[in-house]
Amino acid sequence: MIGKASAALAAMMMLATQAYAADAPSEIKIGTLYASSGRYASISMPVHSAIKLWVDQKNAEGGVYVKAFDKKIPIKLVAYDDQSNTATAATLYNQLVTQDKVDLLVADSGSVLTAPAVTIARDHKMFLFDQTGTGASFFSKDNPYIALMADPVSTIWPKPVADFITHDGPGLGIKKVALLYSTNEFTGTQANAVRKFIKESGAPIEIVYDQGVPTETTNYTVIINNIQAKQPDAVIHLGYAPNDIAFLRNVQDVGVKFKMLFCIYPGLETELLEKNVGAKGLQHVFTYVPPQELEYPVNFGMKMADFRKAWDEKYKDGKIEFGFNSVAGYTTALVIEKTLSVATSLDQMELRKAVFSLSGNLKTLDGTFALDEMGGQIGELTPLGQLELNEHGHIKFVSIYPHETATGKPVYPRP
Amino acid sequence: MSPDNVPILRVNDLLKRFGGFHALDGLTFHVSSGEILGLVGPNGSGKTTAINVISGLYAPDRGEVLFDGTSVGGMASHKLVHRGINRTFQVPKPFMSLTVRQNLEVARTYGRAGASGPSMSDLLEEYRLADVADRPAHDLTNVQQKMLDLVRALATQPRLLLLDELAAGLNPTELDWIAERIKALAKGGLAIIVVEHLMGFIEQITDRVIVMNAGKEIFEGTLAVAVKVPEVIEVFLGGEHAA
Amino acid sequence: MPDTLRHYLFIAVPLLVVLAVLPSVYNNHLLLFNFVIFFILAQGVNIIYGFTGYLPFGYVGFFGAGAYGFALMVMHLNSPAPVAVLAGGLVAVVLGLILTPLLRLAGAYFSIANLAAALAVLHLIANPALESITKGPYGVALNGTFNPTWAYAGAVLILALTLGIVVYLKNSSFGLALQAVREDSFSASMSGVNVVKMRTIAWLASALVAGLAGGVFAWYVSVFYPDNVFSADFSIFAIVFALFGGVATICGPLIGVIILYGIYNLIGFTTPQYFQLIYGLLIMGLVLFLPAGLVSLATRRGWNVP
Amino acid sequence: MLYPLIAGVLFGLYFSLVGIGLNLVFGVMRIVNLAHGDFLMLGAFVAFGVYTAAGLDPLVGVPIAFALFCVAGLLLYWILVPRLQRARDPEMLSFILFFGFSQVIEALTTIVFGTSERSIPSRELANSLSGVRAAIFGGEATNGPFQIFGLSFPASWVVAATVSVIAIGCVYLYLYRTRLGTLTRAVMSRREEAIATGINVDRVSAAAFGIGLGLAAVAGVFAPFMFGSFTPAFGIDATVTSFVVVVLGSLGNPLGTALGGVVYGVSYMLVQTYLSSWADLLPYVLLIAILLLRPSGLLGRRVRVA
Repeated sequence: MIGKASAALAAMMMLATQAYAADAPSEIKIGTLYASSGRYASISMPVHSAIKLWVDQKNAEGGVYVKAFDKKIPIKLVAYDDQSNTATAATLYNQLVTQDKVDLLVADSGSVLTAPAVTIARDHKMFLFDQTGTGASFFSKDNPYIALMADPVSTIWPKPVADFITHDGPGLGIKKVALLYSTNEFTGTQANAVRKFIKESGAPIEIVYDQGVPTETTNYTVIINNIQAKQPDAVIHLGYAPNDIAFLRNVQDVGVKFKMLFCIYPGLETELLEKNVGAKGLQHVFTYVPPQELEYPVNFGMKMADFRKAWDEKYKDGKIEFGFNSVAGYTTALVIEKTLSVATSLDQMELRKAVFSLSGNLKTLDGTFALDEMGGQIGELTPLGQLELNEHGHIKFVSIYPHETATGKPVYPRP
Repeated sequence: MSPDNVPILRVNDLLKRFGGFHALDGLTFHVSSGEILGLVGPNGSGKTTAINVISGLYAPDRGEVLFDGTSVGGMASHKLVHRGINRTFQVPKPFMSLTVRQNLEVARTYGRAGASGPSMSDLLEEYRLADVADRPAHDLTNVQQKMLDLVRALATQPRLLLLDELAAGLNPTELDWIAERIKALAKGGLAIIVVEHLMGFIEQITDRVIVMNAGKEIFEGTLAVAVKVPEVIEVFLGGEHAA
Repeated sequence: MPDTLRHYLFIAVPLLVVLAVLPSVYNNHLLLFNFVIFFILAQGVNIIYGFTGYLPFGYVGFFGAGAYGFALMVMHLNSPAPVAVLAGGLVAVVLGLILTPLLRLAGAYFSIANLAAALAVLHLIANPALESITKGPYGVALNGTFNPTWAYAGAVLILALTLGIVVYLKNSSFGLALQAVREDSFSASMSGVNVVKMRTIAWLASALVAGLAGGVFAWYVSVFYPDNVFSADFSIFAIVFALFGGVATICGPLIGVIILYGIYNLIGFTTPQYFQLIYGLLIMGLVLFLPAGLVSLATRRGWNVP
Repeated sequence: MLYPLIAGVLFGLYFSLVGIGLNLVFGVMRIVNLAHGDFLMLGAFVAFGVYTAAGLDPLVGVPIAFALFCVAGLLLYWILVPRLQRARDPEMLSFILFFGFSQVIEALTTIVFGTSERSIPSRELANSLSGVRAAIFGGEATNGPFQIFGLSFPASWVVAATVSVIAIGCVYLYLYRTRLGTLTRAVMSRREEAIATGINVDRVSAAAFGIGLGLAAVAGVFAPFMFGSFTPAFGIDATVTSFVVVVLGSLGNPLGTALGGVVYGVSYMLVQTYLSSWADLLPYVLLIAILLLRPSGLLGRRVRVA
């Protein structure tokens, strides 16, 4: 009985919304998920917190400008906790689409929790704002319902690293490279890309060590010894934050000094890594230079310094780290804001058109927003940098490659 | 049927080792349909091990078990049950969360195929379980659980029944009563082996006893004779069970 | 009316009818689908734990194997989805056969070995060395088979099969024999029960339904990583749901799923921080105060719960 | 070859410390403490607190963690276990009960401390002893890498392995040289008979439970150094590995657990060297193999087969 009644009610409401489609809604519903616990909590919470920050900020100003109705409309963020569980995430994405009938669908952070959203969005013909799900399999020519907002796709991300080694490496004396990666989609794909870029460059670089280790690995002492035995001129380690922490600590503990060492997370989660590895352990380490270190010219949204200030004000307890992922969340929000300001309706294909129209034009604190034809992010490439200590013994970034944005020369070999 | 028939069970030269310990060491005996054989001896003399080997819990390390002319040593227990061997347990282990009736249903369904015998309600009546037939087994008293164990064995329609300390814990009236039941079963043609500490009970029901010590037979004959044999007396000396 | 028929008519059929009709009145089909999946898994746990006493802590191994069986059939042989679901079930049964030696282990040893086996299968499938076959850690994206409506129908069908098995076990001497094995395996064999054969059949039946569920799950979600379909949450949820309701019954696991998965979906998202805490406390309370599940509230009063 | 061997021994000795508490609890009570790893995690927080709040050498955390969790273990024992033992299938139910408990612990620590990784700088461990080390082995009073046969290993590994050996030695003395320990062994090997002979099983078990949790927490003190960092969620992996180590050795024998730990450590390091991407499969395959081939463990005699 209740089911029937509510079904009838829902049908009436649908009719109603259709009939008055031209009238502005009282709020724009943005649906998303986050993980407060479990494996992906540490990447999901900063992203989600940044979106919340943006929502509060905009609503305090009376909402965002929506071109379709030519007025400011408040945002309602419908967010559920998937607890890092993909089955739950799938249900909740469906809930957002079918029950809450959100106007915009935003995925949770990371490829694993984004994966269920890809199919669901496509099935319901909802355009998916993919925040940091870099999985190469998400983007295909026959799926128009997705675009990647903040991180470069995994297949292109490590290009600056590989280019540095193949272009500048031989001049510095880099001939032998060791490649160590965690076997998951995020870092595994990057390892494949590095391997491919190096081979295709034709540079006289030999990969002398090439091993994948399980993502759960927390113990690298023996592996470090094995790598050392190959006497590489450069070591590229691709892993998640806990992998980087364990690896860098073990390198320090064993007392090995690689001539060049690249890791992902010292750049992306600098605070977390500095807290866990110590500034000394990060000195001379090569990494991606995150947008918060670069001061990109901005034509939309807050500049990095302002964002940082707003963040520190809102999240005083420091439980959620400020870093690459919080910038990613805010970038997504900016793309959404800009999209709403140019889209002529809230139709999903119109939203897609609006998002793609921003490609190459939108410049945020995360760099230039640029999409390939399948919706993969190819702008916002993170340059290669090196971590050095400033006079106070704190970590600072020196951008190394590409040369256009470089702020210094590499320290090679590591003293 | 008389005890002089061809024996239904013969065990020859059984050896069973546990580590270095010889629980059975060349045990040889036989039992016929309709006969009640007692296995007596001090603790650790190998009586229960003998029953465990015959009922298939352990495979013998040497020697053979011939049932009805076929060698069955080391055969899986359920196959022995299908051939007509069954037993009770010193500590009965009925299916605790099943009702008494369900306990018996399992045994009847999966027991010796094609055999016919008393109906379930007759068995329950006969062994004083009718009142508790629909109660789960863990509600039963210890004696009732023993009876259930016996009825479970009988429900499979055995031709050879091994009783491991059935009488322990029964009061004198119950002892007399169960002794009559066992004798009646033998009269019906069942071969029965009884392992028991209560000598009076053994004397009451058995035709013949085998006295065991250290896994070997040291005497065979009636209990009345056995208690006069010096070797047997010595084995039991210091033991608390001399009747 | 014989009990079997009554159980079909008054438990299985109404549930299946409700599940068949619900999608037309309630829009979150995936939530309904997940309910069906957990009905199947909880009953699968019921088959192996409720009736034979083996607690399968790595039950998700069969589910994941089924999902990958489905994916492999679709990716490499372009097989139609229903055939691939059947293949998923078959893969799980083969895995079950390989793991039958585990049934020799008793109690916690079995549970731990089973957990280890599920993790071993996960790490095998997710290994990049097998990328050309399973796509390793990079996950599968199945195009061309995606069809939520039919996948849902398939899931309901598998639930019907599962309920059929459970109703049979509840009412047949076979099921009784399994329970006898659970209570005491030697007493059972002295009742003439072929213990090894019986528990192997139950084990494989339980593997089959989980494998089919995994296959149909893969059909529905289409894009997944090894971590998704081998998530320990599936085993744990299924076990807790089944125990909460009460095992070795038909209704118990169903009630468990409806209540606990219902609560999970109601409060899990609104008070996330405290959900895990509440859930943990609920589980502890259950074990300490209601070890035989919710149905024991009724059976203690002498009511017969099917 | 020499490097992974030595590293494996150091790493393995630490893992025997990780497992030994579980050995006591499971061996004495047949209780499957699925929250074992969570006590490890709590021990890590003790070390973290000692270092960050008081600025002390994390090694100071060892006696504190042990005392704290011994008491906690005794309290928990009296709250949980008697009720559990009254149930019909305590071993299986303990599995679920302690799973729920581990959820509660994880939830509470997450609520209080958040989810991000934490750690303690390696040089801080046994910092106070670096003078002693310099006196014995020469060199400066620093806490740099440790040289063994000219190969350098993290100092924290050597410290953790040393403490593990001492702890295992203490457990050995407890079991073989004290009255309560002798009774503990009796309960481990023949529980029924021990009860029949009038041993106060509750007292023995409570002691074993307290010591078991205390040892888990002691192992946890070193977790930030052995695993690089720790989060509230890292418990369950540690629990599974502990089971591998305990089962590899044998129940009740602390020397068996030490051997199990070393076998695990060495084989892990060898696999990591030669087949690195398969390293995670190893513990599970080892566990299943040992359970099926030598169910009583490397040093055990008792049979655990159904």
